[in-house]
Amino acid sequence: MEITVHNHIVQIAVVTTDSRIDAFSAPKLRERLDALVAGGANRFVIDLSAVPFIDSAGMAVLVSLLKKARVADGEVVLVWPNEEAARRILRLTKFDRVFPMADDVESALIASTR
Amino acid sequence: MEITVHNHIVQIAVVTTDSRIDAFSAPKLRERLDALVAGGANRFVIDLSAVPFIDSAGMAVLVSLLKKARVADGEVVLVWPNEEAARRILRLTKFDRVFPMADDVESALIASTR
Amino acid sequence: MSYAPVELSIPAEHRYLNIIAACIGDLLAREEGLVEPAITTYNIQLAVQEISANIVDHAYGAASGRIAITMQVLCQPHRMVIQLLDTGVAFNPASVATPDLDEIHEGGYGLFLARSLLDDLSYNTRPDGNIWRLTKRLDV
Amino acid sequence: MSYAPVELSIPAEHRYLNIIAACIGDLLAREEGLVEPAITTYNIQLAVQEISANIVDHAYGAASGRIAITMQVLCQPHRMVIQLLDTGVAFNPASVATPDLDEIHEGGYGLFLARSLLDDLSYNTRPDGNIWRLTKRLDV
Ligand SMILES: Nc1ncnc2c1ncn2[C@@H]1O[C@H](COP(=O)(O)OP(=O)(O)O)[C@@H](O)[C@H]1O
Ligand SMILES: Nc1ncnc2c1ncn2[C@@H]1O[C@H](COP(=O)(O)OP(=O)(O)O)[C@@H](O)[C@H]1O
Repeated sequence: MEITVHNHIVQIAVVTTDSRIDAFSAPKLRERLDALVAGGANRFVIDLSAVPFIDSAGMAVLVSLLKKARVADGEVVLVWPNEEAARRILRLTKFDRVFPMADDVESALIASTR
Repeated sequence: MEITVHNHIVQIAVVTTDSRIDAFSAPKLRERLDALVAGGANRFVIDLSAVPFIDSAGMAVLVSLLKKARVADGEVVLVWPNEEAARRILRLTKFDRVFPMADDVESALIASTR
Repeated sequence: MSYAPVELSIPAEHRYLNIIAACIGDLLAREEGLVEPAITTYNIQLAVQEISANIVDHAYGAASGRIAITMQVLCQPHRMVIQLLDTGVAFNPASVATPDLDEIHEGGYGLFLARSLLDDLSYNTRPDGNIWRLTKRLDV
Repeated sequence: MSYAPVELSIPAEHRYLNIIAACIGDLLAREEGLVEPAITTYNIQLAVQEISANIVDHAYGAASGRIAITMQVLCQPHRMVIQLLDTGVAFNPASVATPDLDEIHEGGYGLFLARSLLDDLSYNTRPDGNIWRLTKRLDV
């Protein structure tokens, strides 16, 4: 009897911050995410739960990551911000229809491996 | 056999806020405290734990209350602010030597009944 | 109640734009009678962030300059009016269309957000510069 | 690094003074290399609160007016400099003694706090008004 065991490892980069994501800080976030993509990462959970504010420059960074991740057969799951006003902006711009959304990191990780 | 039971009730006003106490808000706090004094209160716990900022106008309200409370044989116990910078100001001005200080409301209540 | 304006002037750089939001937040924190104060404050802050980031990126671009901001709470109707003055290049906001929200884009949400979140957004080119005027009702 | 100044002008009323603190907080939030950033920020905010509340209460009193504030981070040494200009009555800060801290007082802590929390506090009367200049080192 020959038995083959194949260990399939799915690596997911969980990115968390409690800072404003705006035109000032977005370039730093983009740089960090680009470095992860360059290192081979293609599955991401962006934990926005503690983010107090996100502007369109910050949202552009998320879209840029999504495009790169999907080209590499990956995915970007967003964890909803706790800040209700920020949630409404993600709905207004229909970002919640394009990104898989999760209520917390745990469910985001489950969604990422599906 | 004659037995006398005397119920001694000590009433302590516990005053809590999570707002800045400054030259703008201090008059509102003073008014509220003065109304309690006018109503007969003489024992106070001022819970500063969640106060993010207190200026000298706010501190003046505390001193004013202390004077009124002590005239009426009462006391004012302060609960230390969580904000380290605010704690340092209470030490710098030696307020912590004049007011009985407590780490939380529970120990402030115990101190108030001594 | 109506109040005298608060005036702010900052270098036209992204690192200073959070100061405008801070002023708006602290101004509205002491204003009574707001409907959904947290949401309203956030929406005004986001609209101003978008307009001011555009001034830095597009009106000034590589050039340096300043942004002069006036903020005022007015009554009848109860509203906040914010004006932003820059001396960068002029443009025509009417030329910017609403993004197609069924497609995802890497940009082009700024003016859409500002327009969506405000009750009125006007732009004028004057001899002393370009002036944006943002109006948000506080009582609805 | 040194930066261009942020300028703010507010009505001389207590309800607006928190805006100065908000600007300082957001300016320092993006400044690197601060020693004890939370404590330093708080101390600058409290010193400015005391000086500006005195302007409202004592320089203007019942009169109305405005306070013009400039805030700037400078280098060599790394420090924050804040100037407050008012057009109220002039006075002599040297005439104000340190309160006796072993007695409790209902007032008189304002200038003491500002002096204690800053590295330098100067006051000058100029033709355009009274100017307070507050300096706080950020790297010690
Ligand atoms: N203040 C401005 N000055 C000049 N051009 C501007 C200004 N604001 C916006 N624009 C132009 O309008 C376009 C759309 O702006 P916006 O909706 O904010 O999206 P984005 O800034 O992401 O491109 C910009 O790309 C720019 O060409
Ligand atoms: N900007 C000012 N203009 C005029 N007088 C002032 C000013 N600042 C302070 N003073 C005077 O100095 C005194 C001490 O000020 P301070 O230490 O802040 O305590 P307080 O304001 O509680 O009296 C004030 O009572 C006032 O007479």
